[in-house]
Order: sequence, then structure tokens, then C-alpha cells
Amino acid sequence: MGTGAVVARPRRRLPVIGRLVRGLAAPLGSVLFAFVVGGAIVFATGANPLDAYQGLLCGGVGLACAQGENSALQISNSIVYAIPLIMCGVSVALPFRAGLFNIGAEGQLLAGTMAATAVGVHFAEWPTVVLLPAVLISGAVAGALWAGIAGVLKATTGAHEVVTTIMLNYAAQWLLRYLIIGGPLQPPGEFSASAPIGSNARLPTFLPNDSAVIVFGLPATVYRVHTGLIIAIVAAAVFAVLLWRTSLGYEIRALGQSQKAARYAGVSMRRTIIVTMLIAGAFSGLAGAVQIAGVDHGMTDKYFSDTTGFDAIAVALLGLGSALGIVLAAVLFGALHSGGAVMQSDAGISSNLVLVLQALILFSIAANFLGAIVRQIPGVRGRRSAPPSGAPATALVTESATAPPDESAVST
Amino acid sequence: GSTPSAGGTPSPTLKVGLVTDTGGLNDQSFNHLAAVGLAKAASTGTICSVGGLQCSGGLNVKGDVVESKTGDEYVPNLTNFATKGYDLVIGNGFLMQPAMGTVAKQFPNIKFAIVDGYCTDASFNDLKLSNCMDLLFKEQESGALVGAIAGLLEKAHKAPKNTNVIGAVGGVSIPPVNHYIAGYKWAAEMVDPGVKVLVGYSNDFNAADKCKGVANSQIGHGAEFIFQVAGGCGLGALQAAGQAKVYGFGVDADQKGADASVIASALKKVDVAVYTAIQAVVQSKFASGENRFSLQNDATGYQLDNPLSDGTQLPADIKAAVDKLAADIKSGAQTPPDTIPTT
Amino acid sequence: MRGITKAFPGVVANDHVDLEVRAGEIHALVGENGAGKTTLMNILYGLVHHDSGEILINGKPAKITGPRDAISLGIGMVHQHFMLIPVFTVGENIMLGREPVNGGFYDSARARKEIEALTHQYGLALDPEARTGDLPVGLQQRVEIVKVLYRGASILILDEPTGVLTPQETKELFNVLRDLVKSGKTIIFISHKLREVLEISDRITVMRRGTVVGHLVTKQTSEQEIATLMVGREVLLRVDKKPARPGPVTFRVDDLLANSDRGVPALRGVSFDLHEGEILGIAGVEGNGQSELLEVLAGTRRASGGRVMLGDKDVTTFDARTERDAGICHIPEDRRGAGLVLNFSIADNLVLGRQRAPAFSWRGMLLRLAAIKQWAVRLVNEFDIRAPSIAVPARALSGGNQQKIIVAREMASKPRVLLAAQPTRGVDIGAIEFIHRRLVAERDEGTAVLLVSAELDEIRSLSDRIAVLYEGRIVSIEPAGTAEERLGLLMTGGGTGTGAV
Amino acid sequence: MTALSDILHLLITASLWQSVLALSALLLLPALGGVISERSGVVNIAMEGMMLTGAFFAVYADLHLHNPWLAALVAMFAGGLMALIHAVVSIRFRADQIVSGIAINIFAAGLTVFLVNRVYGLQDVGHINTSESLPNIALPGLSSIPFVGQVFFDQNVIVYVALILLVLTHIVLFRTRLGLRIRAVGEHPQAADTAGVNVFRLRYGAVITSGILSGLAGAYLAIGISNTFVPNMTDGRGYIALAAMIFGKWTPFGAFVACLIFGLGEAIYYNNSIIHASPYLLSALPYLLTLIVLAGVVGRSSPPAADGIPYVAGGE
Ligand SMILES: Nc1ncnc2c1ncn2[C@@H]1O[C@H](COP(=O)(O)OP(=O)(O)OP(=O)(O)O)[C@@H](O)[C@H]1O
Ligand SMILES: Nc1ncnc2c1ncn2[C@@H]1O[C@H](COP(=O)(O)OP(=O)(O)OP(=O)(O)O)[C@@H](O)[C@H]1O
Ligand SMILES: [Mg+2]
Ligand SMILES: [Mg+2]
Repeated sequence: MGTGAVVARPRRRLPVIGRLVRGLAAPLGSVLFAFVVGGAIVFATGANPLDAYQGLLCGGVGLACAQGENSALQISNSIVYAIPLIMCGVSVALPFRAGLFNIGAEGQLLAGTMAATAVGVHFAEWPTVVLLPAVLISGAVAGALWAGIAGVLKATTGAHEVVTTIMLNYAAQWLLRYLIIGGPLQPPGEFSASAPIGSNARLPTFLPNDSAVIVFGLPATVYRVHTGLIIAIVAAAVFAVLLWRTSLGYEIRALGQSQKAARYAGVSMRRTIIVTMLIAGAFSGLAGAVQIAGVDHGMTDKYFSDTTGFDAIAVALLGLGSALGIVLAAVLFGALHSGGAVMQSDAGISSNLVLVLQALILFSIAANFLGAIVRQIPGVRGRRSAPPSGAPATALVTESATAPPDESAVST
Repeated sequence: GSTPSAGGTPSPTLKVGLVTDTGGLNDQSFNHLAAVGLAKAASTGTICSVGGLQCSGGLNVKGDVVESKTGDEYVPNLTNFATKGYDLVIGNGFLMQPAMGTVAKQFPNIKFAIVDGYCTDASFNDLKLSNCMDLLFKEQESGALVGAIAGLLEKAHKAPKNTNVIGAVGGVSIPPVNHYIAGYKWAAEMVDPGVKVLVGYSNDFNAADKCKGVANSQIGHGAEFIFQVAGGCGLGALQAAGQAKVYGFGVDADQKGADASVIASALKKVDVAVYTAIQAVVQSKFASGENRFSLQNDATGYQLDNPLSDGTQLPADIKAAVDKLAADIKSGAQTPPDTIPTT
Repeated sequence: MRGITKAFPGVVANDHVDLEVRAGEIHALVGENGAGKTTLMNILYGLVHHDSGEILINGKPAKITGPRDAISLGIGMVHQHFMLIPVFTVGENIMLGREPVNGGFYDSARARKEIEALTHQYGLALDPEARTGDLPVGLQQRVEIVKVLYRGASILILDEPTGVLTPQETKELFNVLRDLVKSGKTIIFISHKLREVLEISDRITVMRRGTVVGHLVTKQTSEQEIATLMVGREVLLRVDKKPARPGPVTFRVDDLLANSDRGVPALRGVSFDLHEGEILGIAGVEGNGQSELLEVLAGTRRASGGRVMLGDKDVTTFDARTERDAGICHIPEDRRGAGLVLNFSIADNLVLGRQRAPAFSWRGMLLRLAAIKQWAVRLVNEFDIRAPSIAVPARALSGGNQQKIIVAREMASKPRVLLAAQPTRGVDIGAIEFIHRRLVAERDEGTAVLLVSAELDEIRSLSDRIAVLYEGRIVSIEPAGTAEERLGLLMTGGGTGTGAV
Repeated sequence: MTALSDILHLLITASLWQSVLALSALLLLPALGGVISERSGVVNIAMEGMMLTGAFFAVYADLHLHNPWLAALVAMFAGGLMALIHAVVSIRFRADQIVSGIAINIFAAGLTVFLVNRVYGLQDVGHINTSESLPNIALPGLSSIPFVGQVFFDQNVIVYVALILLVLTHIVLFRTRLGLRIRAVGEHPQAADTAGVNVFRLRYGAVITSGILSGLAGAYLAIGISNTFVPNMTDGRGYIALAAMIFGKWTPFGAFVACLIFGLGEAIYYNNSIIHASPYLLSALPYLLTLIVLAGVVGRSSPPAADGIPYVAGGE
């Protein structure tokens, strides 16, 4: 029987919701799994997991705060951490779709901070309408170029992007140090920092920049959550549209799936590789610019210890390469980051525990431990000695599993 | 949880929060010293529960500590203590200056103290806040004293090979580091004009192997005194000295234990500074602005450690000369520079 | 094998299958794509574990948990998709798993000896030092067979061994098989080509949709009977087509030169004309340049010389997309590798190569999702692509339906020139029948069709003219009716006194 | 320009090349591990984490056992254990091997510091005194050969081990049955399986070996060079090793060449006290060097065919 009938019949909305639920089940389960194992580790080392998690919860989402922390502030902090993670996460996820592994988000972010700072400092007197866009764009462009080096090398000489992006990370770090220590961006004096960018170059915070205004019992200026959040969300949206709604996105996905098929389809490898890296770099560079314009208002040595670009790899993977997933994963990591500090100051448990938790989450999402456990329960359909080939993170490279819910619009 | 320390002391009067820089608490260097200072003052709080340090409860305060994993955490970590109504929030490290300035400005009725710096704006200009105490060291003094030892030993031909070359291994080229090196070079050249001073940087405060590498290079070029100014990383430099049978100088704390080659350490008593700041608040003698820690208040200086390679102590005349220099500096008769002199 | 049942998510690949093979016979296993033949054999070879049923070897129940068990039971398998490592030498591939060692070191000298011994015994010449990936498929298959023999197999399974062979190679293979049987081996032979089955086998088991629908004795059955059993209905085995009414020349290939992937000349000056409304068949032994020829014409390989004219437009340097836009469509021989993105949905695959075409893309930027969906639904129905929905990934489809996706995509965009490479390789009779009818229909609508196939039958039954490709040159262009023998001769360099025509 | 002449002068000193070799060995061990793992078809970007874990446990063990050799064994065990996690997750559970690798690195970074905090609290981790660290060994006689002696025969014991392992790995991979099978499994696991080779056992073995080698490198770093543990002391060397492996096109000696380049860059940097250049630009040297070499001579490098693809028996 031809399947015409099947195809013709319009689908109910239900599957979409179902897909969402199923989509979220695995990540949430993994988080749960991570916290259980993490708790065990804490307990094994003679501390009280509940204290630890209370601190995490408070610092992360402002719940169950025991020692007078300000809930709103904790949430604000978590978001501030999440903002660059979203953009860098996207910057890792896009090349992934083309079969390229961009370990260079960190270097691209730094390139962004350097360019943004340079512009923000040199043209400090320009009006906001010109300067702010200039700062953001220069950051994006710098990031794009930095990644572009890796892209061009890959497309022309075939140099492996993993190597080149790692190298570019280090190159960026040292360039940054040079710029602010004895280099052109260092103002007179001995400080390892750039001059601050002009006040016109700054991204406004959501709350008025006035310590007289009291919000949730604290001066408004304490809440650093800034309009970069909007930029980040837009970036994620752009990523989704680019990937699933444009011809370029189609070609990127095709290239990532099969070089042969891509060539057959008239996809220019060279061009696609380069373009993909350029766009990816732009996202990271933008993240750097947003950090400068929204949070730091200048470049200091702290960027030498910055790890956003590396955390972003985890975020992209945890988000299964989908825009929504990346945003959620970034928020989770932001919350863990913020929560870790509170956990340490409240419970005296090293904030490095959050790294352990992040790793455990990745493990279980990648390996789909829960799926395996569930399958071991007798009577569950499809019980196998080995788990199904489509463990969520494997889905990074297997298309449809990661197609966003609205994909169902394209295909039945 | 928190464990009350020895005996039933009355419940603590004040709450003090310490925020480390990205070096972390196990940096075997000044973050650790700051923690020691807090522990000396605290009778309860996480500083006591984390273990390793005995809380002697000297000032019966509640001492909590938080490590900053990345520079992004400075502001939030400081702010959290402020919002929780701590009486004193201590930021540890030169790199935290802008963060301190930002937060201190927002919480005028909370007291802040920063080690190695000021509460500044983004361009490192001191905001001169009435609630910010700047704990600054004259590292160049301590540097000068060990520098003098090196120079005098060279002059007296009591150095391993008398190459008349000495070295300093810095972490990163930032003021607190360069102050040390400035004094070191200045004094060495003063007592022994012929001496050659090699200055190198590991670009790292943690990775001991890197300081070892830089030190080995200097030793390879004749250096027979290695002054480490790189925190935990510098321990590598001291080992390099030990393995090459030349002398090493410790930094910040007394590093006699780090390696047998350490004949002296240049001291920077961060613990004293931290304790002093807490004391000031406890005794409501909090004084904002610069608080210089120097030979004056015995917070800098030097400490003789292991004997010379021939097992003898530092010759009395040399020790006398060094102490004389210390006295002159204390009296102001001599002032070591705080930027590295260019010979 | 008794009552073997195996279910995969979605399909029951084997449903209580009984298979009885007698020692020393050649037993043919036939069935359409997805009938479950490979699965059944994979079970016998321990690659797949059956849900229920039992396996008896020489009457004794056998527990086969993996290939190691199968091998020790004397079972050997030549897989449908070769299990060879291209970068290894022939010797290494044959020895792998049972390598001669001395003191832990791989003993290539002894390997060579052993192989030479075997190849002499069965008259299968092979160079142990050759890089496997460089060999023509025929030889690669020979490597597979020697591999199996080296493991001392007494039961040989050959999964569609002739799918990739030329008539000559097939003849040779059959001789080898007969020798093997003489030397006491038992052979299970899987094929779609009923004539071959009738020629070589003693008995036949027919499968359809995972079940056995008939046990036949070769001598007492006919092509028609088997085909009917396989498909479950009457099928006509000949293509019936009206004589062509060729139009003017639309496509002219002129002294075309190109190199293979390994940089050696593969096309040494190919020239031919292609008229509207005709099917020009290209006959030739694999590896004489037909792959390269189509790739150059399709724009996925750069020509190193010569010209290709579409009407009066020079398309020599076009890349795949511009060629397609110009009206040259391509059914690639590498279905799963090039023709499809297996993880893309059917819908996405149906616009592969047209992702920037105005019909499906707004200014080559935004995809027109609605249009794509409509298009997909239309083609799925029109070309009877069997799939639960257009959302499922192409990977989930059987070989025949995967091929239908490509055929549909390339034909539905009304090409001026259609390049069809091995359009029915490894595809079941039902699909073959369908694809042949569509090709002829295309021709009748005036499309110029270039057909490359290793199946002489296919070439002969479809083509209006037949060009024979030998060592990168067209050695002759023959009329439709040319006898198989003559073509075979030309394909192997005989027939014409001298080189190119 | 003076900077350049400074460097040129360095290049003719034995002590420079001595440290080049010492630094290369540190990268070589994990790089070899990577080669073995990926040749078997399991992508391994987790050498960083395995090294760091090895470093911590080497120090921890040495402080308790006062025996560098036992400590090194412990470190190798710890590294192997980390690798086992990677193996189970990516072979048994067929997880994305890059995710698993990243997770290992994060896990190690967090766990080591967390343990330092739990075990030593705010105390110093403590120092290994030279007598209890992995010794430098000057081979009698050989080491007195001018130049060559200092470069090759006056090194830490692990340097010799690394060089031996380099040759060993090459021989095993390309001359032995084991190597043939490892490569087969990495190129075409199904072919290997149908030929009766145990794909899973080989992959487990290869991955765990990579962990053991990385753990040994961690020990070398911690109780051979630094003689203490500092948080995150591997400082990205595992990633450099990864780069070296790819740079070297998944061959032991290719990777070694890459390690030498990095070692040279780092060694030159260590001389910043006598080179007249910004120490920061100098630090960037090895990485820029690599980029240039990559762009220029090395070119396209492609991994084993089945690298990173989980094997599903019977499945397509
Ligand atoms: N199968 C392949 N595997 C790896 N790299 C390839 C492959 N085919 C081509 N490349 C490389 O990819 C790059 C692009 O090749 P391609 O022929 O697709 O470019 P193109 O489509 O001709 O694009 P343009 O015409 O704009 O140059 C070239 O560097 C080529 O060497
Ligand atoms: N690993 C697998 N996972 C899921 N389904 C499978 C798998 N292998 C085979 N199938 C399905 O089982 C059915 C039988 O497949 P099989 O390969 O045995 O058919 P076949 O007779 O060999 O077809 P062909 O003639 O194309 O080789 C098909 O529907 C196929 O899609
Ligand atoms: Mg089959
Ligand atoms: Mg082209």
C-alpha cells in the first residue's frame, strides 16, 4: 500500500508537545542523576550533601537561602553568567553541525573583547547610537576573523580545526596579556588592565543605573543583569533559523552528515567551511564584546583565567546542539556557577564541586544512563543487552533526533 | 555547618568574609596567608570547618571564605558577603581592585579591606571610599634585604661559583611582584655594583614547572641566587636552585621548608595585615585609605632559613650589613624604589 | 535453521523462517529488498542474535553468539557490503583474526606463503602485497572469498555476490563456486538475478517480507514462478517500450579527459553525442572510467581536458549545482554515500541539490518549507515511496525505496539530460520494474538519458544505442540489438581491431 | 631584532635542547596515549583530565608512601581509571566520545581541587622533597659526551621511559598482530568483528592504555618536575598533546615531532630573562609556530576511518 494516505492525513499538535516532554526528560533526568552521584561524593568525603545543595540552590535560583542571601541577586548573577555561555554555546554548536569541532570559542571570545575594548576606549566620545553598535560589531568581526583563520586553513590546506583553534586560543590569551601589560592598550601606570571603555559604549542594565533606587531591598546598581541577555537570546534564535530555515543551514547540515553528498548537492566545501567558521567566530566575538560592554567595561588580567569558551563546549553538547537546549543548558551552568560560590561560603564545601556536577551531567546525558537503567527494568519494550544506538548526545551528529520541535512543520 | 573552636567562647561579635583571587586557597602563597590571618581571628565560620587551619579565635569573629574560580566571580562573591550584612569584607589581591571599588561604592555602610591594592574604578583610580581600607605592602623592602644578602655573598666570594650573576623569577609583571624585584635588584647592585641581575617571568602563579624552567634558564646563564616572586609557581624555582646547588630566596611566607636551598625568605605578612584589619573593625578603629605594611610595623622583612652549602650560617658581618640596611630603610635613610631600576 | 524470528524496531525482519541446506549443494536464497535475507544470514554468522528459533549444523544444535563461533563451526560469509579494510594489504585483510605470528610480530612472509597456497588450490590469483582499496570490486570479492577459505569454512554464505560483477567476472565466480562444491563445500547463494540463480543453484528458498514463501528445486521451476513468489504477484520481466523517436543532439561530449581519485588518467578522450528522446547505454567493466565520466558530467569531478556542451552552452566547468540548474540531473551510483543524506528526512532528501533553487528557497537564502513539504508529499505518492511519513530519515528505508527517493528527485525536476548510474543496483524486482518504466517514460517525454550499468541485460533492454567504454575510451557505439557476446568482447578490449572509434 | 639574535644564540646551547627534550617528553606520553586510543577508533580528548588526575594522585601517594615509583604506579592507575570511565561511556554506552572526553576533563579539574580541599583543607598540599621525587638520571659515561650527553643522557627517568615507549608504540602498532588488529578495529570494526577480532576488548584496552600513559605524564609533572600539586597544574598540556597527535597524523613519531616543536617554543620562552622581547609575545611563539607549520608543510590529516564512531554489532 502506498503511504499517500498516511502522509496526507494532517498530524495532531500532540506529538509536538510529546516531543518536547520527551526532549526534556533526558536532560532533567541527567541533572537528577548527577546530583545523586555528586551527593554521594560529597558524603564520601565527610560533608553533608544537603548543606551543599542548599547552598547551590540558593546561589543558583535564590531558593532556600539560609544566611540572608538576596534571592533576586542570585538569579541576576546566574543570568549574567549565562549570557556569554549562550552565545559561545551557539558558536560551538554551529560548526558541529558542519562536522567541525570548534574548541576555539575561548580565543574568539578574547579576540572579541580586545577589539571591543580598543574601539570602546579609542572612540569613547562617540555618541551611544554609533559607539555601542561599533563596539559590538567590532567584537563580532574580530571573533569571526580569529575563527576564520582556522576556517581558511581547513578549507585550503586541510589543517585540522581542532589543532588550529587550540593554537589560536593560546595566541589570543598571550596577545591579550601583551596588550594590557606593556602593550598599546595599557594606560600609563603599572596596571595590567586597559583603560575603561567610554560610558557611551556600555550596554544598559535592565534596572536604572542609580544606587538610590532600591529593588528587592538592594540598590538597583547591584543587579548586573544587562541587556546583553536580549542579544544572547536573539543570537540563539538566529542560530536556529540559520540552521533549520535557510539554504546555508541546509548545506551546513548536509556537509556535516556526508561530504560526498554535499559535493553531489553542489555544496562548496571550501566556502561552507569558511563561512561556518566565520559565523561561529562572530557569535563568540560578540559574546566577548557583550562582556566588555555589559559587565567589565574594560579589559583586565581576569580574562586570562576566563573559561567561558570551554564551558560553552559543554553547554553546546548538553544542549544537544539545539537553540532551546543551549539556552537552557547555559542557564543551568550559570546557576551552578553562581551557586558554587554561595555553597562554599555557606557550607564550606569547595565550589569546585560544581565542576564535578557539570561533568556528571554531561556523562549521563551523553551515555543516557537513565535510558539504560529504565531498559533494564523487566517488561520495558525494546529491552536489550546494549542500549539503543541513539543515545541523546550521539544525536549531535544524527540529524532528526535533534531537530527542534517545529521541524515537524517541515516534515509532516 | 560550623564547629565552635576550643572552649565555649561567647558567640562571635562580628562576621568577616574573605574572597580569594583566582589563585585559590591552596596557592601555597598569599591567598593561603590571608586565610591564616582570618583563622587567627575567627572562632567559627567556614574558615574553621574547612579544616587544615586551627581557628584560634583571637578576635572571636565568624570567618567565612570563598574562592573565586574565575575573575567573573569577584563582584558577585564580594556582593554576596555585603548583602548578607557582613561587618568586614576582605578582598585578596591586586586583581580585585576594580571589583572592590564597584561593590564598596554600592554598600557604603559595610566595611571593606583589600590586600595589595585600593578600591578603584575600572581604570584603577583610587575611589578613596570612606568604607575601604587599602592594605598595602612595601614589598621592595623585603626584596631589598634578600637582594643585599645575594649581593654581599657575591662580593665576599662566598657564593657557590662567584659568577656575580643573580636572578629573580616573577609570576606576572604586576606591581606587587615588581616591587619585590625592584628592591632586590636595587640592593644587590648597591652592595655589589658588579653584579648582574636576571629578571624573568613565568607568566603563571601556579604551575611550578614553569618557574622551574625559567629558573633553570637563569641558572644556566650563571645565576647562583634565585629569588622566587611567583607564589605556588615559585616553589619550582626554589627546587631548581636546590637541584643546581645554588641558593634560593623564598617569598611572602617563610619558605624554609620548600627546599634546602632556601637560605632566606622575603616576608610579606599578609596574615598580619588581614588580622590587623579585622582587629581595627573589632576595636572600631577602622581607618579607611592606605594602610602601609612595612618594616615600620614589622609586616615586611626577611627571615634567615637554611644554612649555606658548607653548612655554616650566614657570616655575621653580612648579617650585620643586612640588618643595618633594614634599619636605614626603617628610619628612611634609605628608600628602595618600587619600580625595577634599569641599569 | 528452524523457526528463526528476529524483530528490529519497526520491522519483523525474520518471522519463523525455516531454512534447510544440504551438504555439498548450492542453495539459493532469493527475495526482494528487505525480505530478510541478509538478516537471516547475519544470524547464522552470529552477527545478529535471533529472538527465537534454533540453528542446527549437521543435525547438532549450534550456539552461535558471535562470528568467532560461526567461524569455528566452519561457517564463512562474504558480505553484501564488503568487509575489507581499504588501507590494509590483501594479505593483512585475509589474515586478520588468524594472523601468522612469530614472537608476537606479524609474519608477512608466512602470510604470503599461505595465501599463495590457497590461491593455487582454487585458482584465485591474488597479489598479497596489493593495497586492497586499489583493487577492482571483482578482485576485492575474490579477497573476501579467499578470506573465508583461509578460515577453513565448509559452509560459504555469499550475500548478493554478483551484484557488482561483470558477466565475465560472474562466469569466473560461478566456476569457482562449482569447484568449491566439488571440493566438498556447501554454498548459500543470495541473489536477485533469477537467471543466475537458475544457472548456479541446486535448490531455492524464496523469502518475502520476512517469511519463507517457497522451497523450490531449481530444475523444476522457472524464472516466472520465482519472480511471482518473490513479489507476490505477476511481474513482467521484459521492459516493453516503443521504438525511440530521437530528436536533435542536446548533449555533446568532446574528447573528455579526467583523472581518478588516485590522480591517474581515468578518461582518455571520451566523445559522444546524446539526442533528445533517446537512451544511450554505456556498457563496460567496472573501473574503465564510467564512474569518473558521470562525475565529470555531473560536476562533482573536475575535467582535465575536453568539452561538454549542453545545447550550445559550454558546461564543462560547471559544478554540481550549476549543472543541475542547467537541466542536467544525476542518479549517482553511490546511492547511500552521495545520493542521499541518510540522516536527513525524506523531505529534505527530496530537495538535495535544489536547496537554493527558487522553487524551494527564497532568493537562495530562506527555505520555502511549505513548498518543500508539498513537493515531498507529491513525489512520495507519485513514485510510491514506501515510508511511514516524509519525516522519517532516509536511513530507515529499504534499499529499493532509498533508490526511489533519488529517482523521484532527479526525474521530477524535468531534466533535459538525465545521467543514470547503476539505477537499479541491489534493488528488488518490483522497484527495478518501476524504475525501468520511468526511465522509458522520461525518454518518451524527450529527455536525453545516459544510462550506465554493470548489468548487460539492463543496458540491452533499455538502450536505443550502446556505447562500450574500455580503459577510458569509447571503443564502439553499437545498435540496440547487439548480442551480449559481442558486447562482452568489446568490454574486455576485444572486438575492435584498434583503439577509439 | 636583538630578540632574534638572542634566540639564535640560545639555539646552540645544549641546556636549551636538554629542556626541549624534557618538555617534549611531558607532551609525548599523553600524545602516544591519544594515538593508541584513536587508532582503535575511540576519539580521546581527555588526556588533560587523565594527566591532572594522575598528577594529584601521584602527589597524594608519594606524600603517604614516600616512594616515587609506587606513586607513579598509583598515578597510572588513577589515569587508567579515568580512561575506564571514558571507555565505558563511549564504548558500552556508545556516547558521543567528544562529550565524554570534555566531561572527563571537567570532572578531573573539579574533582582534584575538590579533593585537595577535602583532604588538605586550607593547608598546603605539601612538597615532595627531591629524594622522594622521580629522579634525574645522568647515564654514566654517555652523559659526559659533549652536547649530546647533556641533551640525551642527563634527563629525568621518565624522559627515557617516554622515548622507549615512543619506539615501542610504533613497533606494536605497525609490526605486530596486536597493532594490526588495533588498526583494523579503528578502520573498520565490522570487518574486524566478522574476522573474529574482539572489537570491544581491543578498544577498552587501547583507551585504558591512553589513560595509563597520561597518568604517568601527570606523575612526571607532579613528582618529577614540580614536586607538589597545584590546582589545574597541567595547564592545558593535555590539549597540546591532542594537537600534537593530530599534527602528527596519528603516528607516534609524527606526534613526537609536534611535541618537539612545542617543547622548543616553551624552552625558548623560559629564557625570557635574557631575551629582549615582550615575554607575552614570546609565550605565543610555540602556538604561532604550529599554525605556520600546519598552514605550510603538514596539510590535511585525516583520522582512522572509524574514529569516533561507536560500534554496534550487527547493526549497519
Ligand atoms: N572528498 C573530499 N574530502 C576532503 N576534502 C575535499 C574533498 N573534496 C574536495 N575537498 C576539498 O574541499 C575544498 C573544496 O572543494 P570543492 O571542489 O567542493 O570546492 P568547489 O565546490 O569547487 O568550490 P569553489 O568552486 O568555490 O572552489 C577543496 O580544498 C578540496 O580540496
Ligand atoms: N540493524 C538493523 N536495524 C533495523 N532494521 C534493520 C536492520 N537490519 C535490517 N533491518 C530491516 O530488516 C529488514 C530486512 O533487512 P535485510 O537486509 O535482511 O533485507 P535483505 O533481504 O537483505 O534486503 P537486500 O536485498 O536489500 O539486502 C529490512 O526492512 C531492514 O530495513
Ligand atoms: Mg541484504
Ligand atoms: Mg568548483
